[in-house]
Amino acid sequence: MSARLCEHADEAVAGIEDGSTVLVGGFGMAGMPVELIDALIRQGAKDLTVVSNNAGNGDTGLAALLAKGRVRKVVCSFPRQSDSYVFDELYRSGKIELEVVPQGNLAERMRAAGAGIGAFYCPTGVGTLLAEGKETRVIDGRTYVLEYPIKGDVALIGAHRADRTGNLVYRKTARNFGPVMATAATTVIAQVREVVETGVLDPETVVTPSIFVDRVVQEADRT
Amino acid sequence: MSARLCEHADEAVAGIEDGSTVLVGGFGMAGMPVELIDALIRQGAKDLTVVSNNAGNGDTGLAALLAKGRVRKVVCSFPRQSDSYVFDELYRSGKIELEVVPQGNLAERMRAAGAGIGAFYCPTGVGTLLAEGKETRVIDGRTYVLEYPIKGDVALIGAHRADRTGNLVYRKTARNFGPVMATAATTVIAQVREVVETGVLDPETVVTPSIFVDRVVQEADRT
Amino acid sequence: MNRNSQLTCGQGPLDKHAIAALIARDIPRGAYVNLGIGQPTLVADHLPADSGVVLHTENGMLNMGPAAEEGQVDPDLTNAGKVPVTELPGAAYFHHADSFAMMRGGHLDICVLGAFQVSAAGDLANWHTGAPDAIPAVGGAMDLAIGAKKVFVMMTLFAKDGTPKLVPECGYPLTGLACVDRVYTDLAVFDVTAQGLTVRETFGTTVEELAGRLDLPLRRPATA
Amino acid sequence: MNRNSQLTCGQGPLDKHAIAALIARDIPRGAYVNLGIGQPTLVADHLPADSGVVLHTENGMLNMGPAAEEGQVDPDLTNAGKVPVTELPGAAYFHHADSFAMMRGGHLDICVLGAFQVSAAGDLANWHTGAPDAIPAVGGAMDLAIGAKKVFVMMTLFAKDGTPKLVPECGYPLTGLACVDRVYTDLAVFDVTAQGLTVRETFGTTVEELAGRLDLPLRRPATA
Repeated sequence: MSARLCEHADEAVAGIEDGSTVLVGGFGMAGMPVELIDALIRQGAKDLTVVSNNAGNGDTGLAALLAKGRVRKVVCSFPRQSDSYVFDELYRSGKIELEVVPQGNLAERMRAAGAGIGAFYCPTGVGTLLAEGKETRVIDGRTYVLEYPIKGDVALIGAHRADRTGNLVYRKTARNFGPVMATAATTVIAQVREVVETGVLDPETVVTPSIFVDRVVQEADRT
Repeated sequence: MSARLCEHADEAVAGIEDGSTVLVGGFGMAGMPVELIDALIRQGAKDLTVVSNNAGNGDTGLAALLAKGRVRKVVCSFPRQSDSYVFDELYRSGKIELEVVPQGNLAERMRAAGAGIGAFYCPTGVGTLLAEGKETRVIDGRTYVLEYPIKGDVALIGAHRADRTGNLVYRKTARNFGPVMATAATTVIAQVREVVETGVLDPETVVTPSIFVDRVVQEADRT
Repeated sequence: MNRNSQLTCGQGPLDKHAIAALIARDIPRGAYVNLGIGQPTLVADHLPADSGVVLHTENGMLNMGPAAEEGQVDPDLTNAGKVPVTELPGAAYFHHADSFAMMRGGHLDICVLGAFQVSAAGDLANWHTGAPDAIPAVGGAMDLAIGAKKVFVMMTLFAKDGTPKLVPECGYPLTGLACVDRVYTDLAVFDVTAQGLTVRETFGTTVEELAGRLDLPLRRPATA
Repeated sequence: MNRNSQLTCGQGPLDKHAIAALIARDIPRGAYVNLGIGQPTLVADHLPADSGVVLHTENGMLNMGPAAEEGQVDPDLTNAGKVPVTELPGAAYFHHADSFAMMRGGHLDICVLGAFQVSAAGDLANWHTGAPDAIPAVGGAMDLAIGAKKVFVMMTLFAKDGTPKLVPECGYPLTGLACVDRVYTDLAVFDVTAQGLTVRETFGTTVEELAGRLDLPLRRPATA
């Protein structure tokens, strides 16, 4: 179904349930859907599993969600950063679970979820701690680890522009995980800088077609 | 390494060896690299395995390559068309092998080759003739077939524009298999309508980055 | 052409345009839909202009428009049947792996496919007669059959030789197992359910008559 | 900053800029290269302006330019270390799955990574000290280690406490098995070969001296 345009981020995140797996776009701050995360904090869903490349910086965005105690588990490639003190403290005190996933596996496992792939044999991590206990197979003389899809109940992503049907374009390296997460979640919610009339975006340049997008909200400081 | 700009299609296809697996882009005539195929006919490589969505139409392009007896095997999703008489005759007289692959598997198996995936569990074809003898596995209650990558020695693709480093953009549904095949072959040769100076293509709109492209030739009737 | 065929419940058998109109009526507003090659493409002619239905073509496009008329033909813009088509506002292009990921990942709401046979369990046979001299060609049928959220079949209920196409088990090679949700035919519309085949509507015939001609148990809808 | 360090064969130990210059010298014209977070990023400063080397950053870009200077900072344009960077002509952007497919599919010519340890067999340890209170964080290191055609390591040969970082077997948790091709250090450059470690060059030391300090058999290059 076509995307629904929301007036406010609070409307966009309505209905996210306790216990949901939430895919959160962004790589550092680039592409991070900050207004949606803030709205999710207000919305109150708890016991969440968050899948994102990082585990929050400073006191805002993802770190603020963590600080509120809403997140049971983080699945990410790189939790540790210079200012990831909120996560660090929760982790060290045993208040949050962590699954570290190689960044390429994080992306490919979400792609698999979006593409209907049941599992795939992956060359990354063979012989490492992160493949311990996982099935392996030698194919054509090379060893691979079997990896399973990561599917979200919800994806919160940031994009540059949307048209009124939900087609999305991104800008520079803020594209990162957005297009992949948009394929991998049941409900996909996009925060964009600008909503344009349908027909304005060049169809050759659409990166996330509207079929993947459920709700769109324009950033409040741009409306 | 950056792509090499070739003066003529004959230069672009030089060195393709007998016995090669050649991925040929296009869906019907849209995106079909006709000048490269004609050059391959002149070049003379034989005993080829051709991977393409179709098995040639009429007397030109892929059909002409088949008619010359250069192709040992065709891997495709849809060989039979109203004017596929060249293939039909070769097939019925036992002069060519055929592996029919569901169209999505054709695309995904080439993507896997390009992405370093060793094999993947795929929902298509379960319980059908095309999965006979293939390994299956039940994951989360659903049955999947294990599919392996299709890698090319060479890919011949058609695109709309290239810059001098080999970045490619496509046009409308002529995009089809080109971007996937460009990731899946050792040597990727692109026929384009126009070569532009590097910096002219908007980096947001590049579909096949130059890293995948080895040789580029502008169509002769446009030079 | 009979693009204006109206649904004539109770009358029948329906022609292909009337079946297409029936299917179009059942497609929700704003749905993302793939119409298979052949008769299913007729469904597009019966979608209301304001339906918001978005057509997908597996060769890499959403918001595909009608067939190109003379003067509109662009060799770079075709549908899955290689027929020149047009582009609607809100269109997007993507490559084949992305297009089939979209199909196989369960993102299309509905696909409409033709069939040689459909079984009582919803198995579909539509790609291969199995004849020894037939050249097999599957295209995207197997991917659509297992990928779309709902698979609608559009076919005549009986083959030209009078044999039923809705059967206890398919004799032709399968396209997909237990993948069909609903079967639209010239004589009736059937839902494939866990309890068996349910007749939704009949056209110029009755459930009893159909039960006599088909080698299958048929149920009436729960509300009937 | 010492961006102009010259390679001073025979003199040593080299500082990090001189190691970076050495690596830059060995990158072929037009190569597609990923420079890991930290010291490997220094390699970019030593590539000739006309090298045609194309830098990849795993957060989705080819033809990445130098770090952004004041006034150029764009929050939408960073490298894998989240540092604002710039864009060169011929750039392309792509999403994370495509970026890592590029890495894992063997399309990058070279990646340069830092390391805690490298083993004689080319095993790499660079993501985790294994300390009980360490928070593990792998990023894209494992994908780069197994994906690039050639993996170059840039490190000091000895840790601050004097223990060798080129070792018979890694004690730290591994990033990848048998994935390193060449190790650039302050004291020597080593090739990892099927026959063991070969010393390509030394800086202010000799192969014999190094053999005495490392618990490893070292070979001289075949041509030496």
